[in-house]
Amino acid sequence: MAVVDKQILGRTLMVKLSGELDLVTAESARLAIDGDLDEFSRVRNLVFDLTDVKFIDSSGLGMLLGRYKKINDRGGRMLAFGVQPVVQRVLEMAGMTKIMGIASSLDEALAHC
Amino acid sequence: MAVVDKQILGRTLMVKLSGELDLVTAESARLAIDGDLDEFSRVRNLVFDLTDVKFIDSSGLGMLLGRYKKINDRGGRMLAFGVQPVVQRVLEMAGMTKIMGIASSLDEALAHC
Amino acid sequence: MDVSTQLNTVKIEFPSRPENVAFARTAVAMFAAQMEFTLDDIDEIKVATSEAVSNAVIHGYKDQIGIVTVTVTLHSSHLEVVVKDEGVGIADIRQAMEPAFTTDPVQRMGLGLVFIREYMDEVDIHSEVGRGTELVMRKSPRTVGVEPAE
Amino acid sequence: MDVSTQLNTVKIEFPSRPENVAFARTAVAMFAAQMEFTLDDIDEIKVATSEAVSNAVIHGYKDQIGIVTVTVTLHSSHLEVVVKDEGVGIADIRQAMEPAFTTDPVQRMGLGLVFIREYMDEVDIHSEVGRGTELVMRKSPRTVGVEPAE
Ligand SMILES: Nc1ncnc2c1ncn2[C@@H]1O[C@H](COP(=O)(O)OP(=O)(O)O)[C@@H](O)[C@H]1O
Ligand SMILES: Nc1ncnc2c1ncn2[C@@H]1O[C@H](COP(=O)(O)OP(=O)(O)O)[C@@H](O)[C@H]1O
Repeated sequence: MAVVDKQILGRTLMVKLSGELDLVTAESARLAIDGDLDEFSRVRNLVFDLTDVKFIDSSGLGMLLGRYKKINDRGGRMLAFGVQPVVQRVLEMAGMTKIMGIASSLDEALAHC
Repeated sequence: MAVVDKQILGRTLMVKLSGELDLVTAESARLAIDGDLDEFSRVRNLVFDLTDVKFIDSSGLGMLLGRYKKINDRGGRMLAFGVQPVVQRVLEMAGMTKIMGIASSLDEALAHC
Repeated sequence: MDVSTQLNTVKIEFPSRPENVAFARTAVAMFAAQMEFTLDDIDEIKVATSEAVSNAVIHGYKDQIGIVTVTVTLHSSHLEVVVKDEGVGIADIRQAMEPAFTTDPVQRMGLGLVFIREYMDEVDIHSEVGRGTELVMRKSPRTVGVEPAE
Repeated sequence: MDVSTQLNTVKIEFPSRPENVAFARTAVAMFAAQMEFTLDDIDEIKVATSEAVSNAVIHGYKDQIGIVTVTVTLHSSHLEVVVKDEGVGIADIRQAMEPAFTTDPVQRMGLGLVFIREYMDEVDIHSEVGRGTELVMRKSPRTVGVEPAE
């Protein structure tokens, strides 16, 4: 499982992912996150803890982009912290860092929500 | 390379091995150790630091047994310390622990030389 | 498999199950580590392999299970990774290569081949509709250039 | 390769170079990790695979380079690892199985097949002199037995 922890703080859903984010794990993360977004309509923002994510490919990116669209539709913000260099490069190449805020810590991420 | 460090202390050759001890790395360890045994005829004892050895198969065991024979011919002792459980099980199964002393630290190993 | 030369090579064959994508990219990265690649290079090879094998699984075989073959060969100056499926094939390779082009816009971003071209030095696609697709990727270790050629 | 059933399987083919033994055992361990094996079990599978592939390299092909094929299949209740070479073959399989028997007493201990039998649940050897050897190894995850059968 890619999602190792989920928590809702006010209007922000925090999701901790772990391992390698590819077509298998992205799909399981998508299901877990969308389940919460459907259930808790008060959630506006999404914060990813990517500290333990060591790999991401375009399937993983697709999952992030899909969640961004949902959050954007709700007028919220999406951020990530703990982004490893190898993941950062892929996010940048795909232009993902232009729409998803990159924070250096959970506190910084929450401050932007 | 399997041999990451070698040191001679009096009549004892200390060899630190690392990684996986199989047919490739056992051969490179054999060459390195036998080179020293040939060069330094005063060496009687052999102490292996196996702290960083995470795998051993019968090729690795063969290397240890061959060195034991040389040391035994010189009237010396052979010991190992830092033996990981996975390595310990293979050594025991092959009866290697009956001829090679297992110490809990370098000091304990040297005390038996 | 040609073993007459001094090159090392491995061929890996598996059914097109999504869970084998992780196995394939890790195995390729492990084999590639025999060459003088930097860790960044290895990460790039891993991403490119992941994209290529995901494409064989998702697009090549769609809802069916077929065989994916990954061949890794160490040449003197470069690594070659070939990912082959016997799936539906690609009708228009030029279009498939375009950034953001995908035949599955609901689920996919059309970035797989973009990543592959970005991370590998050379990419060739051979494909025939109804017969399958072969993706050939090459990458050389970055020459550090500390020693001049003799 | 049979993909008609729900089993997962991988076939790995490589030249009999010593450096490929490490690749093969790591790949097999990685694939085996899809089943509910303990870490100890995985270590044992790794040792057994290392012995079998080393035998193909050292004994099967001696000083020549030939192809080694390793096939890993996940069955519902057990893992199967098949290591195949097209090398010299074994004249007397019973003798080869004996502890401490080796045709290379200077360098080898004759413990490879002992380890394989100790660490795997079942071992079959098919061999023909001049044609090659196929070693079939099977192992089931240890049933933990915390829950009674319903
Ligand atoms: N192995 C393949 N078999 C069939 N079609 C493929 C294959 N690889 C790529 N394609 C086609 O090329 C398109 C673009 O691929 P890609 O850039 O990887 O993006 P994505 O996977 O996100 O669709 C795919 O949508 C698909 O139509
Ligand atoms: N793949 C093989 N091809 C040919 N002979 C083999 C093969 N595997 C094993 N043997 C024979 O069986 C003997 C015993 O093997 P093993 O128990 O692994 O010990 P060792 O490798 O130390 O000799 C070998 O010495 C060899 O003669």
